[in-house]
Amino acid sequence: ACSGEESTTSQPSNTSNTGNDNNSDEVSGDEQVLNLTAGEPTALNPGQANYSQDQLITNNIQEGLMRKGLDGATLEYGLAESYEVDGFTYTFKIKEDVIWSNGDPITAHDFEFAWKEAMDPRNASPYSWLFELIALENAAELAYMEVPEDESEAETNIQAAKDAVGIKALDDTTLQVTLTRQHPAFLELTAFPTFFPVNQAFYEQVGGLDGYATEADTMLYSGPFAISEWSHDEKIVLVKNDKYWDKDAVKLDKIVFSDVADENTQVQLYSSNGVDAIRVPNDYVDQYKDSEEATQYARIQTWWFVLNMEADGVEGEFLRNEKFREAMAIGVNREELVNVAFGGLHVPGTGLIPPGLAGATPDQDYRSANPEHTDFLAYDFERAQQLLEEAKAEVGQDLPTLGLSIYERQSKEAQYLQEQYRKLGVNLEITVTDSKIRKSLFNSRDYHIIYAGWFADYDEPSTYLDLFSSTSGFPKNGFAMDEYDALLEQTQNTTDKEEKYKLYAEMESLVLSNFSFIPMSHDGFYSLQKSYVKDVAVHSTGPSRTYKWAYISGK
Amino acid sequence: MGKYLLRRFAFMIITLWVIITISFFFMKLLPGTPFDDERIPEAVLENMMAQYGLDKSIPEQYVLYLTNVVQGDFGVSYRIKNRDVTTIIAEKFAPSAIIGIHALIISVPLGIILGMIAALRRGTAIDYAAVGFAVIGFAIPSFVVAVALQYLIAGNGLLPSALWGTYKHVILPSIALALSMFAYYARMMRSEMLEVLGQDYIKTAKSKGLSRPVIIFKHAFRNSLIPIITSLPVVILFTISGSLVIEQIYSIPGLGTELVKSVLSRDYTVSMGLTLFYAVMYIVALFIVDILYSVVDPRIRVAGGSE
Amino acid sequence: MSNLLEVKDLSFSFDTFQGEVEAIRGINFELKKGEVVALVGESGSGKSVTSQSIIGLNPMPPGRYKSGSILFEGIDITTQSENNMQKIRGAEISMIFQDPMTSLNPTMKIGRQIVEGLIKHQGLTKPEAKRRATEMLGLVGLPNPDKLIFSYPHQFSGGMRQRVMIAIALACNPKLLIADEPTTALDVTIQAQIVELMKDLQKKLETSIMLITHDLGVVANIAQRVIIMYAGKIIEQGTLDEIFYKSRHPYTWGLLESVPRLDSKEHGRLASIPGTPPQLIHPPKGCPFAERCEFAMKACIEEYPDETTLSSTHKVNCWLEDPAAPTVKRPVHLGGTI
Amino acid sequence: MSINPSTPEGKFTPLNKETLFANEKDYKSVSFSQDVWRRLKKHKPAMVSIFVLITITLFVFVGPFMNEHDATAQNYEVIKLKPTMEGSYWFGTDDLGRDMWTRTWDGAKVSLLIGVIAALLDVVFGIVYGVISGYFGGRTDFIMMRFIEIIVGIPNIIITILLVIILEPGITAIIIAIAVSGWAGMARLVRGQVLSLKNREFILAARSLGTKPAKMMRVHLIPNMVGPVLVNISFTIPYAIFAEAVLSFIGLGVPVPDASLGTLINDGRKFLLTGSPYLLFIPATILTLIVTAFSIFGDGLRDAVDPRLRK
Amino acid sequence: MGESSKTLLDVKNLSKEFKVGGGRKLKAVNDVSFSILEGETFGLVGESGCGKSTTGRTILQLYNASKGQIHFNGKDILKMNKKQKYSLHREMQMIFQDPYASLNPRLTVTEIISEGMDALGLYKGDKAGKYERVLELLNKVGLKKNHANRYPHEFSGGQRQRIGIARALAVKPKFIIADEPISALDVSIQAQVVNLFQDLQEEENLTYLFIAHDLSMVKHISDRIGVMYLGKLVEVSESVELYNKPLHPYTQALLSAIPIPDPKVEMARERIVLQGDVPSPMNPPSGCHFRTRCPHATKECQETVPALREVENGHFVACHLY
Ligand SMILES: Nc1ncnc2c1ncn2[C@@H]1O[C@H](COP(=O)(O)OP(=O)(O)OP(=O)(O)O)[C@@H](O)[C@H]1O
Ligand SMILES: Nc1ncnc2c1ncn2[C@@H]1O[C@H](COP(=O)(O)OP(=O)(O)OP(=O)(O)O)[C@@H](O)[C@H]1O
Ligand SMILES: [Mg+2]
Ligand SMILES: [Mg+2]
Repeated sequence: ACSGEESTTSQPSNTSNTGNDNNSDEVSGDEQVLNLTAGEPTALNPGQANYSQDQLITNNIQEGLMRKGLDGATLEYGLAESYEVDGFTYTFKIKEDVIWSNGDPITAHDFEFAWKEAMDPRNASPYSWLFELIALENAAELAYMEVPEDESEAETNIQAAKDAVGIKALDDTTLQVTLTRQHPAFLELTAFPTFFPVNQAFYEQVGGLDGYATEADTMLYSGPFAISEWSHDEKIVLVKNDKYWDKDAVKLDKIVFSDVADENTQVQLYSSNGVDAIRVPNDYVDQYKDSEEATQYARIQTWWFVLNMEADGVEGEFLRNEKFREAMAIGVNREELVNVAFGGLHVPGTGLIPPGLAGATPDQDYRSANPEHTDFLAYDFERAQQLLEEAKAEVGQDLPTLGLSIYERQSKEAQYLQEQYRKLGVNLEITVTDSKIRKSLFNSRDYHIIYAGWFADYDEPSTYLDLFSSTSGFPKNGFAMDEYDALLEQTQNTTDKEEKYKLYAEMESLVLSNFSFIPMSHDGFYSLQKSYVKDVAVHSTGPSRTYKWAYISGK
Repeated sequence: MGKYLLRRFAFMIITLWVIITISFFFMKLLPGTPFDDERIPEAVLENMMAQYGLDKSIPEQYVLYLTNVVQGDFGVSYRIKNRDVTTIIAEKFAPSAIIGIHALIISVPLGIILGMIAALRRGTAIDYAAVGFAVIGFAIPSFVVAVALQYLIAGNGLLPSALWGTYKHVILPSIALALSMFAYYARMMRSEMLEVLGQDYIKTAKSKGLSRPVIIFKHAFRNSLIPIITSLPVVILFTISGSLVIEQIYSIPGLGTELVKSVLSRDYTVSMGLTLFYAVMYIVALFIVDILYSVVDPRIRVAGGSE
Repeated sequence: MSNLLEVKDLSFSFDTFQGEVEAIRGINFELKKGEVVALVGESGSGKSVTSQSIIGLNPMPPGRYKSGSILFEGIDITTQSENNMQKIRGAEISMIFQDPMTSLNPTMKIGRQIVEGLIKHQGLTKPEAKRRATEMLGLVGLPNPDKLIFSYPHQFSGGMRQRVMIAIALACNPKLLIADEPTTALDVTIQAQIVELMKDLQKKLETSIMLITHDLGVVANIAQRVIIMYAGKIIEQGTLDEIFYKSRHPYTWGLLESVPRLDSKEHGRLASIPGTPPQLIHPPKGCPFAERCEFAMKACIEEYPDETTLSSTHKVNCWLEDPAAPTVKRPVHLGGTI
Repeated sequence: MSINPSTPEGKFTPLNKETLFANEKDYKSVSFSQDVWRRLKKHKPAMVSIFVLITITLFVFVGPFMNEHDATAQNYEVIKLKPTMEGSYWFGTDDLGRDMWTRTWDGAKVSLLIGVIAALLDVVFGIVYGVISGYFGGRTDFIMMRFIEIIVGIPNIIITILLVIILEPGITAIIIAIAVSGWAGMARLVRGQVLSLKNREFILAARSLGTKPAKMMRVHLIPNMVGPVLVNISFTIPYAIFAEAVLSFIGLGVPVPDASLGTLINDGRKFLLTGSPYLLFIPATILTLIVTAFSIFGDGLRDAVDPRLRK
Repeated sequence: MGESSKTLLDVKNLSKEFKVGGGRKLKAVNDVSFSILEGETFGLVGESGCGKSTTGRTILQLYNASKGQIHFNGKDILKMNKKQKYSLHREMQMIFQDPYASLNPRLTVTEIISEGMDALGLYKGDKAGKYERVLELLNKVGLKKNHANRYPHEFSGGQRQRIGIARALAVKPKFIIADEPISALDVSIQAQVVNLFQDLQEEENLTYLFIAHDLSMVKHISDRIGVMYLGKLVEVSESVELYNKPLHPYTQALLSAIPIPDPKVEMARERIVLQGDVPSPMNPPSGCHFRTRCPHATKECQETVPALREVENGHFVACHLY
């Protein structure tokens, strides 16, 4: 998903776990309450969940067919008991005795309903494209269909399209999913909120899309926790769900997520024991990185400069000039960047795909397996200067000041980069934009450089590489390569993992050597978590945490 | 009187209509849409826009909005799925109002007392100290005050440093908000009191041989309060409608934060709803000011209303 | 008649940004029981400061006594504590101010404004005080006094308000009433009403009155004795006749001459005093009038003349009284003899 | 009335009036503004405030050149240095190793600039609007005043945010936004002044002399509002500086790497807990000083121009 | 002055209404007619709020008349266009009551005095000539050359009033409306100013409309006097005649209310003290406006408004008694 300002300020990352206000001395007698922070969810209807806080909470109150385990990555069965694969068709067996929080059984129909509801074009689900991504049969036809003006006509057409989609509840416990090709992350994605079940009867009873999951009592819970109190923009209180099939594994009685937007306030709260865990804001890293309570995590995420090759004027001429772009790419010292601006928290951006994303073999991640593919990004100031001169000569004009659009919280790194590029001879003018403006700048191609990022939705390189196809609509800077599209198609039809990863590496180089996406750093963060908080599952892709197994001890 | 009220009401409606119109078109000038995910395919985005009627032309949207408003429907939030604007405002108003009222309760009486003491001790060290305090108290930015309080008091674990819920959570933000108001009222009261003390009727009261306390409380105090009381409705309005800075720093789910959030996230319906809410409150406050005038100042009571 | 009030060598100054304003400079006069004395002078001559000193209402600071004493029934007002003064004000000495529009508290009902003093000084209960207030309003000639006590000042016209002021001032039967230009702000016909009323009441209640005015017409109508002030000094005082018909100071002459008289037939020029009164920040050390005086002599600007006693009541401060000075005749058309 | 010719001594010789008035010759004329200035000079707190403001202004221009550091130059060797004489980092350095001394004065310059320009715009808008409304009166006035009510009825912060976003963040946008939401008060004040001046006799006199409206406004109306307008400005400037600080708080302040006191303070908040509180307190103190000085100066000015205190 | 002179100003049935709150109207001047001969001083007296200033200001076109005609020098002022009205200011000027409020504190004496000349375009481009004229005027009103560059606040009330007079004289008007020019001055100064008025009248052959509430001063300076009460002219007469033989009960009361600075006269005087206050012009009494305070009021007074009639040669009165 895109690394938006909201998704990072109140990201899963800054939720953490732990703690209660009570200190009893017995280890086992601790009150099992965890105080955390999370932004106000924008939607808890699984099909509508979009922002990281939506996903975080949905992940803890609902359950998919599969669930990521305590180690953060291994897939375990969630509501599914087992599954079989036949070609591109998956048949899931749902657990027999699983029930919703109101006592209704959770059935295969609930999945079918939920998925189709998420694809229903009238519902405009932000993640409906995931169904196309996993190549669910006829998903694109439904999700991207143009809705006829006439309501009954729309209903008929959509119903027809829904019937054609490759998901079917064969009976209460059997769910059949038909894909048109193999997608490596399909199973992992069944643990992603968009694929969680919804009870149709209840959904319709509370008013459908407009009513479901807007309040604590207008939704049903299938996961380890249920919401007991939802004070909007203030806090959400989760309590243990007694109807959860694996309730014995759940030790926490209560989790309180408070909405604390201000980073300084978060730190204040953590240090005054108001919350049990926070993500350490960049500026506080020095202060806390040596603390026993701090843990460093890598967030599978890449920050890059997007150079708009479709910009107008002289600026556009430079941005279209490959030498200029290359100068930009090699003219910055990423080691220094991460040390100065991120307190050593990030790692230098050496490729499109961040470290931590699965490699071809389980023992090696993609990044460390493919170092040489990005060697041409290495810092070389002199060559950069030389390239810049050549670019100027080619364009035949002086280099004007270029605009750099950033999120407010990128201010420090942007100022660092601005200074470095100034030394190189490229003057940047920084404008802080919110995500809404960024979106419109993107769409209208009305920018020079945007400092953007993307974090992995699932643990496979295609979560990045998929973006750069000419049909994805993602590169809004004029990047498009037939060669790339061909390679992408090739990977989709390749089943051999090794072969596939080779192609991936080739694709990555292709994008990078265009120098219109210039990686700067890969994310990492420190989380501060009180030492009495145990067993919080942290995920580097998708929803950030699972508190199913968490508990308090020794507070 | 009835006719006056009617006329007044008519103007209120017109004013509100103009405010709605101006802010509606103004907000439509904002770049960007409420839906910002870069990965949302155009088709889906269009459906989303259609779902909220944002695909229609702006004049159409305007007419639609106006029709809905007239029927008391302010729409639903774009940011938070299916949240009714009216409910959002009602919920957010409570914390802001609670803090605002506490701040008022702390600051207004104390400010008045301090101002009065300063006026009565004019030219003495007490006066200088009070004025100095008031001037500086007014000049320190509220976020510095808020942060400092958080650091000094909450840092010691005496009070929660942020969040909302119990009475303890009310104290620090109220104090932070109260400081500048306190300073303001101290200055205002001081100058009003001095002004009144210079009036002829105070001389008359003195010439009757009344004692100082009687003169101060029966004659000077009441009259110096008139401008303060009559300024109160508007001040109360601004106080209870939430301070962005204080709410943000203390992480309080109030109107001030909501307002900024809604504008920044292009949550048009909420921004519009809040604008309207403020406008109505403001107009009502002005109306109350007029009424208050005639209540506290008999000179106006007879003159009858306005102009 | 014994002296109710004796002002001896009184000087009073204000400290201002520009410097010391010597508002009154060594004035002497007395006031007898039941007497009506008029204090006459131009704007800024120190009339109000004098009267407010007597009731102890000059703002201090910036004001301060520089010398002298004010003996009211033998008590020196200048040394009284604020508490003692409060007992005197309203009960023994009371005051009416120039502008009736601003001298009443706009937010307090008339009745209460009268009652306050009564309760304080006469220890009346509220109903008693109210009854007395009603009575006072009747006495000053206001219709429906029992209703009026519930009105606010703004519901009254200027004349009515001035009557209320008089009622307040007289409520406790003070021995001395100071009226500081009580009619200046009023229309002529209303002024006449108020002057008549004051005369009436004075006769009835035998209150001593110190009337401050610059209108010699009013003086002629009501006063028994006249004190003429100029630039913080008393330059002449005497009985009504002495001032109007036998005055000796050129300034007094000028004052009398510059008022056109209705009964005078001629249409000619008015006698006028050239120039303007001096500043009080650095007042001239000699006679302050010297600069404008037709007869000014060298002595006039060098030294202030001593008081010359012409009769037990008539006193004047002018170098022309010096036996060595040239004789100056009183302008003939002023009437009177000499 | 004649003087007796027999004058025994010189003491009683009649005076020559000419000599008495002779001293008037070297009288120096004092204009109204000189008069105000004279009074203001006696107001000690106001003079101290002027001194503070002048000093700050001086530092704003000279300060950045007093050491060799550039406001935006980053020196990673000296990150978050405490104030020290060494290397002339008198106010320390920030988290990118930039010299706070230079940044603070540059920031103060931006804040003052915003204050002053916003105040100027305020004055221009407010005066033009107020004068027109008050001078023409009647229906024009009615409509113009209703419009002001509308402007005031829309929350300030909304107008400001909207404008800053629409105009793209930057000093210009901030100034315009602050001015747009701030002029209403000035317009009201000016209108009130015009209404009261309109009935002053010197205006009637000018009309009876046939003075044309343009001259009327230029010579009679506007100069006579200078006092209250100045007083209002002395409160508008701190208001604008505050408003910019609040905009910084929501991230719409002056664009980086430039700084204003508002952005410095807002950035400084995070240093309170990370051992560099001076990064908050130095700019906060200067902001407080400026605002305090302006409001005390405003008080003094009010006293100096208040007609009631004039003789 | 004198019978041979021609009529300079002729006011006929002049009314001026002000709109006040609540859509109500206030008749400040109600059907007033009088005329002023060239070289004459016409006094207008009456109590506060009776409409004297409004009459003066309406004549000078500072207010628009609601009704009636004003002929100046034979021309109907109310029918003039804007341009003609501007040039009217050359012939008609005004002097104001408050010497403190009527001078712009920001201008020097020279600037104040030359304002009228500038407005009329006199001495255009001739700075020296203008300054010369200013000095001449200063001299005329008894001020000195070194006063020219001072500011109003540096002068005393009497001196300021002189500046105001110089300003009015600057354009060489024929006719001057003096709106209570002396009531704010000290007694000793009043006479200076009144004398100045008289001197100037002789020198410049001026005609005055002299407004005041001080009947003794009005009588002193005026040839004829009009008495106003509540927006109406109740009596007009030669001034001596008015004093000797006041007809209207209000005039009688007014005369008797004036205190005379002579104890003997005062002692001997029989005073008519009016009861009550002047009613509000917002809702004046029906019929004769004065009837509520009139000792002779009859039923007729309540019903019909008395017209201003000439009862004796040149003596007009609006009263049912005559
Ligand atoms: N509070 C004060 N501070 C400074 N100077 C003062 C104060 N009160 C009075 N004065 C000065 O004292 C002098 C005498 O003033 P006072 O009020 O007694 O004059 P007055 O004779 O009553 O004049 P008026 O007729 O104008 O009332 C004046 O020069 C005045 O300016
Ligand atoms: N601009 C105005 N708007 C409304 N009412 C006015 C206006 N000017 C005068 N009036 C009213 O008209 C009436 C006559 O006023 P005017 O000023 O002519 O009286 P005046 O005789 O000159 O009184 P004064 O002696 O107090 O100057 C008064 O009741 C006054 O309140
Ligand atoms: Mg006085
Ligand atoms: Mg008048």
